[in-house]
Amino acid sequence: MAPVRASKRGMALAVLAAVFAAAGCTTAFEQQLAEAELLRVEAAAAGAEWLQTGALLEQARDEAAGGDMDAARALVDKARFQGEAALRQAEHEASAWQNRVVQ
Amino acid sequence: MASKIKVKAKLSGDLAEIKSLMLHPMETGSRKDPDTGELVPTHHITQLTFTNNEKTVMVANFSTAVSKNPYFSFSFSGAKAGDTLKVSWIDNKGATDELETVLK
Amino acid sequence: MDVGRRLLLKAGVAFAALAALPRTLLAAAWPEKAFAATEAGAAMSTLFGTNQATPSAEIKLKVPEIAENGAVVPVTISTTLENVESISIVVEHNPRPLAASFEIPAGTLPNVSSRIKMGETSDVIAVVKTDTGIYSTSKQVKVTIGGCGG
Amino acid sequence: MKNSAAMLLLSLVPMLTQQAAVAGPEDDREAFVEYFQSRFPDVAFAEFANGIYAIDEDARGQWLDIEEFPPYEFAVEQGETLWQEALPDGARLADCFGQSTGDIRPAYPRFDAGRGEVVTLAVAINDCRQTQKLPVWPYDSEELISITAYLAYAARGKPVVTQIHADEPGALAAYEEGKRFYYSKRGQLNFACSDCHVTSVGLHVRADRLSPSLGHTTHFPVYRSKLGTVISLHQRFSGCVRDVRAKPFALQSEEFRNLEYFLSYMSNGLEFNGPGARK
Repeated sequence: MAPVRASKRGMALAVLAAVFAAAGCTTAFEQQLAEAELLRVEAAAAGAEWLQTGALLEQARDEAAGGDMDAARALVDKARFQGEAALRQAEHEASAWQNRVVQ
Repeated sequence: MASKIKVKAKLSGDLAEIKSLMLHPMETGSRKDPDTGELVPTHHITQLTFTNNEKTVMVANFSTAVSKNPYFSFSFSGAKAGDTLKVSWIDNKGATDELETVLK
Repeated sequence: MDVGRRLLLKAGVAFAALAALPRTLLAAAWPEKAFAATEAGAAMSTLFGTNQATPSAEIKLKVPEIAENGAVVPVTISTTLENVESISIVVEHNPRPLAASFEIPAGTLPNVSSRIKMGETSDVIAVVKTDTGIYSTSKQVKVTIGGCGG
Repeated sequence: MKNSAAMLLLSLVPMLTQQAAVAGPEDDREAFVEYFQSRFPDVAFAEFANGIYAIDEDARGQWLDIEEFPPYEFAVEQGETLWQEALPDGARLADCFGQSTGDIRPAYPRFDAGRGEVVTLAVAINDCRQTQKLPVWPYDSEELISITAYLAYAARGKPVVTQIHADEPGALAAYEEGKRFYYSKRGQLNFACSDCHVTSVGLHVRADRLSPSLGHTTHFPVYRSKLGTVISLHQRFSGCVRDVRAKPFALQSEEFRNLEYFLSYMSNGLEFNGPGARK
């Protein structure tokens, strides 16, 4: 499984690069958005993405496009928190699941 | 697609036990389409009729409160092998379906 | 255990699909007004001319105590009353309380089963009309809101 | 003497390791069965094929009423029609499968050593479509699900016999992946499958009682009264994952196929009784 994980991570970095390139990486918001997106992709690669992270980022983009940067940033923060939490969860579960196996 | 009515009949002596199931959405008119957000119009079977050799043995009047894909069962006496049982329904849009079966 | 397996026994009745033919018999008109009534009493008055039904222990109403799913509540009604003309199902707290009404010609047993929808916890009333009057019995069915359903 | 004993021991080593490869799943399964039997001592083993209705009397009565004439019979009928249907070149779906109709469902999920992955019945049907140069069916399509309903019906009463061959390390790895998935917490609610369906089995989540995992795979596909349609096991997986607020995997994804492999193995010895009816 390890090679698969690694290639997914590689893909994640490629996606991030693409996001930065597309965004031109000019504003702080765009960078925050890209980071939150990377966390989401990493969590997905670990098979641990939460249900609404993608939608939060989508909404954040919409709010930013509509000019409401406060709302956009709040949504990015939420998505970022979810991405981090999902990754922590996956890390913890890498061994913790074994304690639940019916003996 | 086969008929949208299914019937099972069990004959014991002159007693026929009839079970029926039909495919129908039975829309109440108060459900929203998840895609469009608009109310789905009322669409339901109003009357389900059973005849045995042309004699009416049951008329079931339904509201929208009968479950989707309605089930209905009942029994009648005076039946014998070879009788022709006919099931038919009509809905509030005027659509109909019908099924004939021979008791055995 | 065997309940599942006997379901589709092919020995029963051979049935054939017919093309939709014009309907021949329509015993009585669909009681539109009674079905439109928004209160149980009004539905009964419209259907029977009275909303007074005599409680009867001779009517057996089988419903679940707690509906697994309010969209599919199995209901079975049977009675030992004689000369039954119709059996109706009334769900007191449904927006349109009259759920179904079955006309019982002579020779047909006063014993029917169906599945109905219930919006919330409510009394379900089985109403039996005979040549001597209107009789009923009722039972409460609890309807809860579920989430998973595995 | 000593020497030959050592030789004998040495010669046993490969055998022992080979056995260990299958002893793992079998030990898991025995512990799994024992757990549910001790939680529900009054429920006979065979009854676990009936899911929640093995342990909930009031719900069971309603289920039996539905089973009097279950709406999935339309799907079984449609599935049979599609199964028998002659294709333009005269071939039939059945031609892809060597077994008699009733033996097809029990042959899946299986580990395909050549492909190095778990093949489920739905995947095998679509593979067949491809060899017949026909477009594959989406995994949530009425056609595909109704065929699985028909094949499930044809297999009623046959035992679940999920195989993990000792000489296929990939099979054990797939099983272990499924097991890891089953016991791993995921989603915003931080639940593992086992949290609900092992630890809290029989308890209520809002108005729902949690069904035992022993027997989870025997009765699919199932007619859901709530939806008015027949759904696949993977659609149910997807629903559960969504319920714990994690992003669901695709139907027939590797994750879900491995999970199906693990859960099917846990249900070995029960009888197939699909399609089922659920609220």
